[in-house]
Amino acid sequence: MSIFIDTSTRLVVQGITGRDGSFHTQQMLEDGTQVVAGVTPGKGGQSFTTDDGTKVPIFNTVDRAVRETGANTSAVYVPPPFAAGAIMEAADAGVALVVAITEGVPVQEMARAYHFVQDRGVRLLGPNCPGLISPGKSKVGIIPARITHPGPVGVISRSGTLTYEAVNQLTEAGIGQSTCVGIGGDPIIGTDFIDCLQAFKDDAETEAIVIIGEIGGTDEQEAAQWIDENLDLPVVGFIAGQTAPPGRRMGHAGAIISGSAGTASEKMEAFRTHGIAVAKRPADIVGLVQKGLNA
Amino acid sequence: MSIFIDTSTRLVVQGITGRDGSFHTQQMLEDGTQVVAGVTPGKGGQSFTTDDGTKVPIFNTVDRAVRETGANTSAVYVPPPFAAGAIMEAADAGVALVVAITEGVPVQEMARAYHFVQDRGVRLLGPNCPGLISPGKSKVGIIPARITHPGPVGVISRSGTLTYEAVNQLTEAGIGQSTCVGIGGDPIIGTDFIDCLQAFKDDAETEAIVIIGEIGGTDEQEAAQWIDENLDLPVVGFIAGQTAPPGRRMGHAGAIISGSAGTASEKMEAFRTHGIAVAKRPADIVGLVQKGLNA
Amino acid sequence: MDIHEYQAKELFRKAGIPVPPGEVATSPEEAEAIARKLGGTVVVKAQVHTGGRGKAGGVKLADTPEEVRDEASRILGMSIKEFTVEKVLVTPAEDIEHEAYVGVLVDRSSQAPLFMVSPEGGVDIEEVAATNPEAIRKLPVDPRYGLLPHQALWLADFLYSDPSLVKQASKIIFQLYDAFHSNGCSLAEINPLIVTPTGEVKAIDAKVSVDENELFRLPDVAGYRDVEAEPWAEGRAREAELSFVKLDGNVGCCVNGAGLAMATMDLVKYYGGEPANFLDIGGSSNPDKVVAALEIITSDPNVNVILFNIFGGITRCDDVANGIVEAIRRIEIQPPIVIRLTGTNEEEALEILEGAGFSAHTSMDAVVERAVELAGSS
Amino acid sequence: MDIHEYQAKELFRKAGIPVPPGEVATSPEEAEAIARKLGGTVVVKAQVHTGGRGKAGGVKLADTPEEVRDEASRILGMSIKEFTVEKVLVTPAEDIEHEAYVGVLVDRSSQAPLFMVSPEGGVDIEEVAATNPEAIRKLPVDPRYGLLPHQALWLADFLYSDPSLVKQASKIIFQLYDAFHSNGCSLAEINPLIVTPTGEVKAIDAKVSVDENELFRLPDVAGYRDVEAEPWAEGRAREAELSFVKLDGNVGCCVNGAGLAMATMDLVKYYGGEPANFLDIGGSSNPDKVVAALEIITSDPNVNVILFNIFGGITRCDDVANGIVEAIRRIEIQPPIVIRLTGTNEEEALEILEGAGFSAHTSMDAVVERAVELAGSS
Repeated sequence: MSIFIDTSTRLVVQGITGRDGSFHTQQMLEDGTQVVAGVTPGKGGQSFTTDDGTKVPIFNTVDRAVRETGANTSAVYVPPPFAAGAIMEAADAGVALVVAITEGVPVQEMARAYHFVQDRGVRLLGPNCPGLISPGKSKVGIIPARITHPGPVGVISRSGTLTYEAVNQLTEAGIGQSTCVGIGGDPIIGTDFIDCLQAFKDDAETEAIVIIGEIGGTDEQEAAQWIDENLDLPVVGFIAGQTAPPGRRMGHAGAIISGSAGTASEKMEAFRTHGIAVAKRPADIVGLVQKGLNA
Repeated sequence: MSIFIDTSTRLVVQGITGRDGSFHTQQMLEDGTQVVAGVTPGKGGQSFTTDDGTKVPIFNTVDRAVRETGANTSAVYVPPPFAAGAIMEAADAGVALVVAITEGVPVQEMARAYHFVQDRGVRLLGPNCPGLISPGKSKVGIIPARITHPGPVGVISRSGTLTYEAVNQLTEAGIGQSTCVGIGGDPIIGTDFIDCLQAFKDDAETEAIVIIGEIGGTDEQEAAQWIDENLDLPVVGFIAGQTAPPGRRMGHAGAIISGSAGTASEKMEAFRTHGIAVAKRPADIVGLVQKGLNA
Repeated sequence: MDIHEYQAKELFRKAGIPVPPGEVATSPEEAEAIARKLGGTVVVKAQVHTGGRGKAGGVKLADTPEEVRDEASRILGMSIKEFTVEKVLVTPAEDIEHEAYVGVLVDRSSQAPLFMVSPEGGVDIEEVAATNPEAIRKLPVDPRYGLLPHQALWLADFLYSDPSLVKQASKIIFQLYDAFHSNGCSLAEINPLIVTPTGEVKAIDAKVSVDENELFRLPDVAGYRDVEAEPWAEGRAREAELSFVKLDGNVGCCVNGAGLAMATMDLVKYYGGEPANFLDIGGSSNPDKVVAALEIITSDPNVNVILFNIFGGITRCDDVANGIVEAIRRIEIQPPIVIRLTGTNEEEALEILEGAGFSAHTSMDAVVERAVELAGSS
Repeated sequence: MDIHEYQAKELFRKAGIPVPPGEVATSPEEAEAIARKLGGTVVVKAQVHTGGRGKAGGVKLADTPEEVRDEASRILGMSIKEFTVEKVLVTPAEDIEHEAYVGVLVDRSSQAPLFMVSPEGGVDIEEVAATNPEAIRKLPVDPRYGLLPHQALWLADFLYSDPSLVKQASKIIFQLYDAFHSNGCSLAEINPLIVTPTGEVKAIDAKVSVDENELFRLPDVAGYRDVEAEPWAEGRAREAELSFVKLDGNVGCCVNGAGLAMATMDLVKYYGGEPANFLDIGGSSNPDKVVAALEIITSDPNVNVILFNIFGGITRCDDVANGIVEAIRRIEIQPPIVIRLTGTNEEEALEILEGAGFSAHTSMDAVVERAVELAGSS
């Protein structure tokens, strides 16, 4: 099993003819995702052709794409000014999951879009996230499939390349993953750590969890408490930004220590308090996961 | 028993110092309602005094009124430009029921306020309604208590004085009422026939129901079907506007036949089809209720 | 409040909707001058608050300024239903490749503004709804978000297949919602929305109703009220804050409460009579309102009996009685008056009326029967 | 993007918030002239993108235009943290009866704008939150409705008991939300919001941060960017679309991805070194970005080793390698460069680097250890 996506995932790519959309559509198809439709307003009726000649039909609206192809999941690669609108369009068209890759979505627009998808009971992942992959089943987003492998570990992270680092080490150590989820680095995101933890809890195949946080906010602290109260699986945590200065945004819009709140040390402390094994450096994650799986 | 209000109702009157608000606060107190607070921004700390010297404390905000007096119901008598805002304020302050008497609320503002109260799980009655009375227990709004009497009949109506006509006849015939509810004559209202029917169904004391509709919309048709499928009590129906011309608004903003939809005859037909006894004139209501109660 | 086509087009233009030029004229000479300015074939359109202008001969094509003058002189002053044409709109005739319908109104069942669009425009949308409902796409607009761009696109996508037309229509739909929302409308309609041979999408007719309750904050829109186009009785009723609708019978009705007023009309019919009007004096019991009501009712020459039906709740019966007495002092009233009063301060009211030579009923059925009887005998 | 106090006040004035007059000066003479125009006692306030101006001596009262000139000449050019003061705001001194705090920011946990108000203004709100949390009232604003009038009133009601003050503050709070929303802010703050002896409520300080992602549609606000006040490296990073934060160490870091960049800094520290910067070259692999990154890193004289840590996912390692080779051709780079490259097109990258005389690691720990070693030895 896996969370959020699996072999039944039928994907529509919003912004399929754009630079990022076309590149990653090709990648996702190569990685085995069923990309059934693309959307670019004004290009309905055309199709997107991959290097090996696979054709994906393009529609003017997500609604048409869903009705004509049975897509149940959407990936959003449209430029920032249109991303919040694209997310709402997908939610209105009746997909169950919207994965928003776009970075740089205006945050007040995102707040509105967040409520819109919530009102419609749709799951949103991101924005400003690498998406997710259930190795061997499906991938939505931009995580390199090559570094993943099917297995028992669930990975949740606020960061992209740092996740790849951790996942790569797991794979090289022979430890596969059930699903790797990048929840995104923005202040307002659709799916948080606890949503993922709940899903991993309900997933029979997941036997251990890696949670990769960073400075800013209190999501990690809340996740730690939730884990303590709700989860029996071994969990390994890592926090990036131990050396980050307060008041400066570290790349991600959400990665900022406000005053003295949201520091790496308070998050690591919360992990320890709630029984989560803390990796001091990325290289320590594998050992702690092995220990957890063998316990 | 009764629906929506009873002896535990603790009322805050919004617009208590206005012309309508002050008049009806006096009336409601005389009729036995527990009016525990009033709200007029800028007059917090003062109090409203009735002819017989009863004092009701005034607050600047509904929030303060609720926190300091335990009010659980609000009556809105503020002028139309501020009524939608007052409804939202009450919903935010945590009352369970908001009764909006004000006539002339801009309908697009009302659409927004409607969603606001729904989002907060608060019941709204009205706007442009006479309110409701559970005889002998509580009254919120402007229905004259004098013409009512406690008893087994639930009354629901889109109109004010027509309801009084019917209730008066019931009372004079010795048939009391559990609760009389005026749902209001506007196109967008918070509580509809079916909401009231459901509540009467759940009320052990209500043994028969009178439903008074009028031209415009399809609420009566939907109510008729609901009654057929869900309700075992005898129901008597009356529809006003059999002689109303199409396309003209008959007083109430919602009382208009659009094209050929929303006529009195289609509503009466729906009543008959679904087993509801139809009164041809108001004077026939009593006899049909008696027949229903004795059946 | 209904506004004229040329006013609705003004609102649409302000919102950015492409509307052909055009000006309004109150005389044939003015119409001719406008046509000369516009050049080419034009349409002369009667500006009245009612439908069916075309069938009534109130919309005419004219090729030359002289023809325009002739058509205008024929249309100006003509009667369409109960309305006299005081103004005509002169606007260029457009070549039409396709006609669609686009409208938004406040919808009771979705508790929200509801869009309706159809590729079958230029005809009555209710007819399309009845005969070919799948030719209409509907969308309730969540008032918490307003109309969203993808929703406008979704609606436009139902009208056309050509991407350029979809794009234009999507923008127009968005602008129409803006006009609807910012002008406090209860209805805003483009019918037809046309496609020209060169692929332009344009609004060539416009219909707008404004929510009267919004007018207090929209002075510009409130200024659109065409007092001249309004029958006298309706204007008087509006001033006095009464609800009034003229009907064809001879029993003048004066009632408190809209529901009771309708039920009273129905009961008149039940007893074999015909109501002359719907009139709700409202909850207040200001004697001036009663005076205004009697002025309005007696202005209808068909009325040969006046029926009062008052259920005193908030309305105090004695106030109404005083109003009746006051009205008789102020204006001459020919038809007989029959009165039913019950409820708050009923006894005081009966005393006042008796003092003025009236008797009053307390039963609704009895008074209506009596009124119908009097109407028939006079 | 932080904007200056005088710019924030401009936005607030546009939204209708009462803000005392005042103008900005870049020379003592200008400051003097402004003071002369304003008359009376004024405040001279350093305009810099950092807090703690007062403590640093960047805010001074002055009774006469001559004093203003003296204060301005002292403040202009002074350093507050890493910023040099280039501008001062000259504004009338106000008599203060009461100071409150009013602010709104985008809040992650409520996924919405969050208002915070406190009757204890004029001090750091975080301090109030820590020491006296019940002195703060908070309200998340539902973005589907925006701030509603009763909510503004509820917030204002927490600040004052006098109805006139509540009314004024309620209006200001409403206007502040308008300014926040329509200017795409992530933070908008009035601290203090004062009450004058005559009972007027006014904003005498203003702090605004704008969401960079909104600037594309807000040219006026985008124009507020004070390029002169921005350190060179930050401006260069912004132009090249890199995320860059200067730190105090000597290990220059160049990483792809924000999380990996932070983890790399942390690992430098873990191995006993000190990172000189946070730098994320992002997902793209444009060699120009690598060149810009190296320009920025080498502009810091403290840097004595440059550490690349690239995990190729979308980023192609060979592109980064080409960028490094290109940069070396274009600019002179003194410090040694150590490189870790793994992932997409790793082998091609290694070949390119070897061709230019570099070797590369594939382990993150190994490369960081080596970088720290080199930094310590130089």
